[in-house]
Amino acid sequence: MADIATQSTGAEIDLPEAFQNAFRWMVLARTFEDKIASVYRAGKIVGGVYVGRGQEAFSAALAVQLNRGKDIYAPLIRDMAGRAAFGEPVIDAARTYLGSAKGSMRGRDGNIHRGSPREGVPAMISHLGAMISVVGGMLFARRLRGELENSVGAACIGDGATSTGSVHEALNLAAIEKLPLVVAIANNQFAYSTPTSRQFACKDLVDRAIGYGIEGINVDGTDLADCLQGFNKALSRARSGKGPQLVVGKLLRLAGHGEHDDAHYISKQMRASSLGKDCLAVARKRMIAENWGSEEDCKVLEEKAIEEVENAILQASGEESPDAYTHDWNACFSERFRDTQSDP
Amino acid sequence: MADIATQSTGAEIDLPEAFQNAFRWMVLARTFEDKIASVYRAGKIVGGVYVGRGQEAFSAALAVQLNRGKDIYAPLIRDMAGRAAFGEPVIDAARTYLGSAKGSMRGRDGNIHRGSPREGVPAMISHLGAMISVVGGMLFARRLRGELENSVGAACIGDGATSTGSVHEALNLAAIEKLPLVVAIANNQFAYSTPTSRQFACKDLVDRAIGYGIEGINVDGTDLADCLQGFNKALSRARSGKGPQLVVGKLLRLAGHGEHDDAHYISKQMRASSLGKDCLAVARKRMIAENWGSEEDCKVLEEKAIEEVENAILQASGEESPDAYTHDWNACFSERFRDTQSDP
Amino acid sequence: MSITYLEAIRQAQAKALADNPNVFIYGQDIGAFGGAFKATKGLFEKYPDRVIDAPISEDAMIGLAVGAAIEGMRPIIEMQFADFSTVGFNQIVNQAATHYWRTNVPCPITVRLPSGGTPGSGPFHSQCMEAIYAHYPGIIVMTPATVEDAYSMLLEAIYTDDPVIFCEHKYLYYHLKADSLPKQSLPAESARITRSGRHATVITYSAMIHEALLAADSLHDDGYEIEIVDLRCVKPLDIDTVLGSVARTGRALVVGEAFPWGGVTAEVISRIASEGFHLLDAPPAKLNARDTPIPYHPDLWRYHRPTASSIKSAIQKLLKD
Amino acid sequence: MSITYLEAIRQAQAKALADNPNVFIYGQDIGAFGGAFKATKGLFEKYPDRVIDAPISEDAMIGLAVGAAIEGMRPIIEMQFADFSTVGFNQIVNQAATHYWRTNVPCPITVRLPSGGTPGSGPFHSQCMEAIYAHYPGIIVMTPATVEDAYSMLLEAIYTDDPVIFCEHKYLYYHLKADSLPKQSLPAESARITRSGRHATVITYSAMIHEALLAADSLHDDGYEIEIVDLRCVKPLDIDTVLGSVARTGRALVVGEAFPWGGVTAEVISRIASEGFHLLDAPPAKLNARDTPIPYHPDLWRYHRPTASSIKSAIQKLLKD
Ligand SMILES: Cc1ncc(C[n+]2csc(CCOP(=O)(O)OP(=O)(O)O)c2C)c(N)n1
Ligand SMILES: Cc1ncc(C[n+]2csc(CCOP(=O)(O)OP(=O)(O)O)c2C)c(N)n1
Ligand SMILES: [Mg+2]
Ligand SMILES: [Mg+2]
Repeated sequence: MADIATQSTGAEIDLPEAFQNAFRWMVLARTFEDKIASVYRAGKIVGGVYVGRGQEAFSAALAVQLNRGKDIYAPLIRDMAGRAAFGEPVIDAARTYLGSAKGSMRGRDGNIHRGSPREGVPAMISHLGAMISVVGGMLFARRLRGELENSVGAACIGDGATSTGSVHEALNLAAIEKLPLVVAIANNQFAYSTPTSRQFACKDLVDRAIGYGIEGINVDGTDLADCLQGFNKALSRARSGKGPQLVVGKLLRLAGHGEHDDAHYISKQMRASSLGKDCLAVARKRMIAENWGSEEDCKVLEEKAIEEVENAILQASGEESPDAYTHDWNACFSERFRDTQSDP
Repeated sequence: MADIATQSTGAEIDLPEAFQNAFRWMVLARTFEDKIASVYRAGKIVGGVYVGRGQEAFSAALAVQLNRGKDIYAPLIRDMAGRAAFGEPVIDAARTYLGSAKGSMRGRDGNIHRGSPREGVPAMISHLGAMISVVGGMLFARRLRGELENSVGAACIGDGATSTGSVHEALNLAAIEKLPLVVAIANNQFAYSTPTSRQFACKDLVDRAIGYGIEGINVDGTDLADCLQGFNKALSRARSGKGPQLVVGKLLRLAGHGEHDDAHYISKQMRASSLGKDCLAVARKRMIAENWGSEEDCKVLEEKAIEEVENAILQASGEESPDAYTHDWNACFSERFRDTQSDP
Repeated sequence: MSITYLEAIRQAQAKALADNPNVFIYGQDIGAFGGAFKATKGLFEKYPDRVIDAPISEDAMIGLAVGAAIEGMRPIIEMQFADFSTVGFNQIVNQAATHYWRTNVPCPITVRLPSGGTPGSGPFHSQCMEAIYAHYPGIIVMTPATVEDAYSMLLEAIYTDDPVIFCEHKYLYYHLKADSLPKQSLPAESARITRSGRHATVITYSAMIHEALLAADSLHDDGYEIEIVDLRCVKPLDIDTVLGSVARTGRALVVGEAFPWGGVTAEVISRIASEGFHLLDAPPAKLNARDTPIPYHPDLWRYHRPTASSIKSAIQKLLKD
Repeated sequence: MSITYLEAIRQAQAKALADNPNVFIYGQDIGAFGGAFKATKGLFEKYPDRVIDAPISEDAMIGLAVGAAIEGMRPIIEMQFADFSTVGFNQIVNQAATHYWRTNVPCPITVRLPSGGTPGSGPFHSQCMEAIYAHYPGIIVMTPATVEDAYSMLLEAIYTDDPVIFCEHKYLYYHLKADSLPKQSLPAESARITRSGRHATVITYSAMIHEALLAADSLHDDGYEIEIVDLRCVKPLDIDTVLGSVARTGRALVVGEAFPWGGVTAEVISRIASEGFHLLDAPPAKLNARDTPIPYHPDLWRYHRPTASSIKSAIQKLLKD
């Protein structure tokens, strides 16, 4: 971990525990996404499927150090692992993908567009960059009310999204307000098909931090331990009032942009490079090598994950779709401000 | 001049010549703006008046090193000096403020919203930050057509505008494309009434440069010689293919945001600090001290400026307003795409 | 005592801040400076934590408001000019407007847009954006035309559990005065018969109400009684009040200061034509600004937007149809 | 040979690139990848300098296009989805749209918006934004409904000296096929009578043309002949063709896939009501999507937008009026 900031105020992390914990969600995420991708290929999903293959360590390492009910977590499209770690039930992912009326989005939105804002998980809109200021606003509100205590907000984003004005405005605003915001940039080398060389010209995205007057940390996104430690630092700093933190993880998207995309534009060399390491395989090896879990433990975990995922998919598939006729077609909460315009 | 970049590729500047040249435009700008402010106070201007008092050195130092007909110059609201230096006739400023139909904006737009895009001066829209990508596009077009040669584009902006997503996207895009773009940030300590502490949290705005992978230079905005030298470096680098350059000038707005504003929120201490020095007085003193011009020369210059400004105001005041009845009320150039909707 | 439209807006905010600790105001130069138009003057001194200067970041400002609203706050965002809300457009129409429908969590934000033309303001400080926001599901758009409405509707906006775009008209800021602020008021969603008449109805809102009133006054001298409906809220539209009036007069002119293609005038006419066709004795007419950017020069500007005199001509034409 | 609507768009761009060295395309993933929808497939290989991948910066993308246009280029900007143009909104409506009027220098940019709903696309990949842009002076908005129009109108857009918002419908990309590309075509500013009839006119555009055609087919079996007008360009509106048709049928239904408040349908009805009132034998009717964000679930989506069957019902109602 190349830590460009000078000092850490982090409470020491219990690495074995955090590692085991994160690993579990990584396995669950990978299992779910492999499954949902196969359901997609079988033609049973309407719309797209977006997976976080290769990004599970970076995603889980952040969320596993957050507390549901206290912290805020704004995942993006490749954060199945983080979502699970933050307490999103797998069944909700299955329901949202499969269009069950029981999903948190009730069929109104799909796939990775899910969340439960009241539980600290804003539901992403597609427009990249737009969620960071929302997390900022949540923190801002808590502080205004004196309810912030030492909670933090974490927002996930990709390398490509750093080109949006939205990310800039949100980071700058958070820095001015010194909000306890951790922004996790998963630099997976591509924005859809576009390589980072067509997205920014700085040597390292972490160099953005100084321009906001915030702290920045680089981590090896393929290495769960490094991710855990980097986020631990960032989170402790944020919790202790040091303002926004930028954490950049270097890794490679080990999948297409969506399951419709074969990612032919990712070169063999890049796949074979150290960026292309599969964080899950690396973590599994480390688990066993460090004796934080046995081969057997891993297998049990993997089998349990398969079972959980299969059950969730089965259950969600069997659930009813939303019914257009009985559906509540009102975009406004306030009844008195509903238009009298007759329905089509 | 604190030059955070490592090396200069600049051709040496002929300081006395550049200084005299810039000084002349500074005097003209100050004279015009003092006059237009008094016309405003006399109630003879509809709309606002925005002046560049205290920023003339920074503004002129850039434009005096640009070539009309070859380079692009996108001034903002406090760039009367730069505009004049780039060849905008004073009469056009007078006409635009006074609403003469003969002004470049023909009464359609007013005050500092003027330009002549075909001559390399885009006409600013009010939305801050929006002009930088336009300059980028002009450069991009020239390069595509093989007509760029070693011309540059310069865009002016304030400290407050750096908070816009627009500025971020434009700088980032220019860096990716390695465009010969010089962005001049006049850090005059305030955005309207808002101090920089509520606008950004970085130590220095020049720290943004590294995050775009571009070069950055700080200059003392109250010191014409430093401004000239700083822009000289930036411009030579840009002309020689080194990509976008950021030049930050530290100075103080020696006026209200507009002439309606008494700027009571600027503290006495700040006014008395070195930021609050009047660049024009400083430059005049230096001129004489260095023997680049005599006291007498300065007086002649000042008198000529007064005459030029008085004539321009007189002329513009006497000119006809646009006539609504004979005016061409078509927002589209293409006749065949004009709406048949009858006029009100 | 005499209270301006602007002062009404200031006082509504003062009251909301006093009554409800969840209310805060966020905008450029609205703190110690009191805002570009002084709509928040003195509020920072009383509520320094809740009257907060924002950076020039309209996108993030709206994003922040949405986040705060999710947490139960009732943010008021002041745009320095309506025209600059284009920069926060995405967050308004895609983040705020869809929030309740998507997540079941209401998003009670109020975005104040100092709107409309004044002489010399030019293309980027004069716009009327009500139609742009009204097009999107999930947004309420208010366009008060009186001092009393500025006050009571802003309070309603703040306490509404949906995003409200509050179009306050800059021309009315100082021009319009009332004796006192209302204790009671017509609900924001109801249109008002501002003036009753029987020969024709002019349906309009915001600053154009006052131009229409002048036109009606002038036609009164010619023996015509013109009814004027103030829409007050353009989304939702109180079409019942509109149709009630058209039923009485048989003639409808819809006036708007915004650009002519689409917008409030088109929506109102289309609703009248669809739902009240048989009430009409003549084709419904509309009058808008011209189809160009808003000119800076006062001589052009006066000819660009509808005025008492162009409204009068349009009514005269309508009466002849 | 059979050519899809998408292929027509690709070929129009290929032709423009080949014919005019001032044309270039800028957009996300449009280079070697050929675009999210493959609308630029193979073009980068032939014109590597003029088919350029953009960062995720819609604001700067439009700004760049305006700057290039000032210098005499004819940029085509591909938005990955129409919905993301909200981020470039300010540069479109305030920079590009006002440029000619303010400076006398035309701004020939074409912004391609992959628009409209397809099953499963949800609230942010399905929007129809034509009305938003059409509201602003200085913008031309094209909404082609056929393969031939996609081709010829895109070429016209590229060669038009004003900003053109080109709304290409994603549902039609693969669904619609033609035998060949047109050599000649109706000018883009003219509406077209797509089907002639005499009992009622359905006025619509883009994907809804095809739903209307199905509805008309089905009503044909019941003995009704429904005329269908394809607006093609929604700004400016070819109101003469619309009124000509309404003069023949006496009945008008205006259909749009966009949100119901305001928009193209309201504008068309208001124009018919104002300018063609006496041609009408029945109140003009409109049919739009529902007033909520566009739902992801296909079962909800089908009920959200107008379909052949809801159009049929609306026509039946209109015929009874
Ligand atoms: C404002 C905006 N423009 C374009 C898109 C279309 N889009 C969706 S994902 C994507 C690539 C994102 O790349 P990155 O931020 O690196 O995230 P990754 O997919 O690599 O995780 C693009 C261009 C969008 N969602 N929002
Ligand atoms: C997007 C946008 N938001 C708000 C405004 C209103 N506004 C005009 S000038 C200004 C302050 C600009 O400050 P700065 O960039 O520092 O320039 P300065 O006036 O100090 O030269 C503001 C907020 C604007 N023009 N554009
Ligand atoms: Mg990426
Ligand atoms: Mg400033």
